[in-house]
Amino acid sequence: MLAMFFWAFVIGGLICVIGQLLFDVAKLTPGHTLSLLVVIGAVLDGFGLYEPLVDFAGAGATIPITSFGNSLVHGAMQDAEKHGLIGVLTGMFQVTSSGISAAIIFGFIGALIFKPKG
Amino acid sequence: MITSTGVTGGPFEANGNLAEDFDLLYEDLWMGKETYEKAHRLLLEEAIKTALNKRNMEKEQIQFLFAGDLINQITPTSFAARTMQIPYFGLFGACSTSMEGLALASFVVNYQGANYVLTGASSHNAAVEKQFRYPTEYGGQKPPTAQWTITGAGVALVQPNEPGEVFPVTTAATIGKVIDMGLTDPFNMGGAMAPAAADTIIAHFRDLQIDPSYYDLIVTGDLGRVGHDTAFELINKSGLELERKQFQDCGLLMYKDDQPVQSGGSGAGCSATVLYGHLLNQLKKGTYKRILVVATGALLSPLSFQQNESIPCIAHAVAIEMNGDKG
Amino acid sequence: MATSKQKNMTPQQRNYQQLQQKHEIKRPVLKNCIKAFFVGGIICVIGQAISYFYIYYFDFTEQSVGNPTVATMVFLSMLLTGFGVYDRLGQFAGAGSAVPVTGFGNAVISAAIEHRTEGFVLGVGGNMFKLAGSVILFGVFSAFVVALIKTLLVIWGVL
Amino acid sequence: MRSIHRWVLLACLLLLSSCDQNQQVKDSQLSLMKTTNPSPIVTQKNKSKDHVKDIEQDVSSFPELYDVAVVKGKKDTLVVYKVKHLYRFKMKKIEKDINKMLEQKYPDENFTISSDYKIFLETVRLDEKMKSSKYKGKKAENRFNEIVNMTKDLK
Repeated sequence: MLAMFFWAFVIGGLICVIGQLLFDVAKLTPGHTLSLLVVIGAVLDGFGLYEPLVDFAGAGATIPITSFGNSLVHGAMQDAEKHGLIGVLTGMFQVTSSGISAAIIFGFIGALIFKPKG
Repeated sequence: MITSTGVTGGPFEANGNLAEDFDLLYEDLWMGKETYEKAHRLLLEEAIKTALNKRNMEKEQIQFLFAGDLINQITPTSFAARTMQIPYFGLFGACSTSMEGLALASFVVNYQGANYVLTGASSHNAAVEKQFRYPTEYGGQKPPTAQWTITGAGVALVQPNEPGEVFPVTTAATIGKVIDMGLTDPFNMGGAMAPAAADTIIAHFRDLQIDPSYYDLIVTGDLGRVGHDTAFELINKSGLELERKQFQDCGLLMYKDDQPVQSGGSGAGCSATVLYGHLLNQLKKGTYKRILVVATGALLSPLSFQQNESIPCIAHAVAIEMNGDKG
Repeated sequence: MATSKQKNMTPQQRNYQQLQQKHEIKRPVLKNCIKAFFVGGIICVIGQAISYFYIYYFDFTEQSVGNPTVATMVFLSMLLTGFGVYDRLGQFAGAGSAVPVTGFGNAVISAAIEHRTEGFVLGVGGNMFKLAGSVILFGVFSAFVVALIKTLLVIWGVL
Repeated sequence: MRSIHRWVLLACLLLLSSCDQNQQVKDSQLSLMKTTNPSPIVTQKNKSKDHVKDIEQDVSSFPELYDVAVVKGKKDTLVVYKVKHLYRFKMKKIEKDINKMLEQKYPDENFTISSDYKIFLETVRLDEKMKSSKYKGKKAENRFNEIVNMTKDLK
């Protein structure tokens, strides 16, 4: 279990280093970088490479944004097995609804409570 | 002749280098208002009131107000003009609005178009960041070439020149052309504005047939560390000899080194607050006799950046001398 | 894209850009990467701690613990954003604070907090996904394309 | 910079300490920390334990695993194991191998296999509860079926 913390630290750090390289070397804006990382997450899961990474690194792979793409593909594939092609559409947010709904809910609560500090 | 000035600033400027040259400093960015844009307007209103009180004049005696800022359709300035009820020229020159206003005001006063003219510029860090870059609380990382928009307003009262009065006098002005060197990174404004500053400075010296040693100080608006060095090299390459200590930048003067401002201050308020506050005080104290202020502005918009346009820039130069030593 | 711009530039612009390149302060890439690695790592360790917390005290299995962990991390990022700490953390860590889901949360929440002055419907509602919307768009679209291809391969018996 | 560390630290301490029930440190508490290797469990009193023992023997023979628990219910058997960290990349393959091996050796029984920490944790808790005689026959079986269902819903 303690090894999990170590590997979560290492893999999470590495994914962030990739993001930082995209920031500084490729000079991409944060928006471009995050979108690119999400697409990479989805493609990796397409090849079935992301699942072992999640097993291995635990939160190190589920916390970075790449896991968003990964879990979208998972949802789509699960429903695709049951209902065929249309399942790809219906199953999309099956697995990962919490990220977006949490962001929306806490975003609104934040807007209610906080004022920007500048 | 600049007879009185009003300079207001925000919390960041309060712990900068030039804090004592400000007439009024606020401790937070909200200034008791409920939106940043209202706070931005308050900055300009207070600056105008201070300038008027120093000469205990009424706003009815003022013929014109030349002012502008960076926000969409310069609403903070227009709303301030609404409360001030002074005939109003709204200007937009990005961060070069201050010198554009001073040049126009001096021009109008010089040819007896008016007796009392107010000119100024202002900017507000949070309001500008919100419009141009990312929300203020967003954790975006600014590269070292980025600059920190100044929260402040600088206003000056310009009157016809009377002999015997010892006041800073605007003797010459050069209006710049729009220069675009194809730079596209909005986080490197200094680099984009440097050629415009160099071009206006070279034109200024060509028109007046004088060399840089005429001025004790040549100060650019907000080129920041990057643009300042580049402009210095451009000017020297064009044949004018310019010493390093004679060439300064308002953005670099404003903040201490330990303040996290990356490569210096910027914004329409930068050249206005530094000139009308610090530099005019130095002129009155006599440290400088003749200075050339070159405010530089980047004329991009968030839209033009997203449409892959490069950044066009402009710079206006105004020469200011103490009229006491004219004789 | 950059190369096509290079071509239609006047020689004057090109040699100015070379000159300007000399003076431009280079970004401390290595230092930034190390900072991003550490902060990103720490955030993932916090995420792991939260995951184990949910495994211990709530009946989530290791596979399904992702959802509550992400929700808690977004809650934490709301606290940090609201108290004005996240923008300093972002300036220090860069991608280290932007890549994890707290960065996604921060993008949504900072836009929501920022545009509250324009009213809840037009301000918060209209601008909330100004920064994070592209992440969702490209995530969903790429997932759709990937899943479509995989399903077609499965149907045609290739996979 | 220091203020950020204080905030982050405060946030996690607040989170972790906010729900500290007054459980005395039981085996289940540490089961994720160290290898507990619980003895085989049988929910039905009369079933023989040796049969379950040799299942556990076979499964532990895999080098990649370091902690195995086997629970035998009325109808099926739950095999839970923890994988050594460096082999976690091949967890899917390991699961297939164990499944194949168990099908060959004990064709008549039907197995549920899982490498999940949660299932392991619940198994250890079940084991403790059965020892402390809180759970007997019927309730143990229900809890066992609950655990088995837990493995199904996540696939």
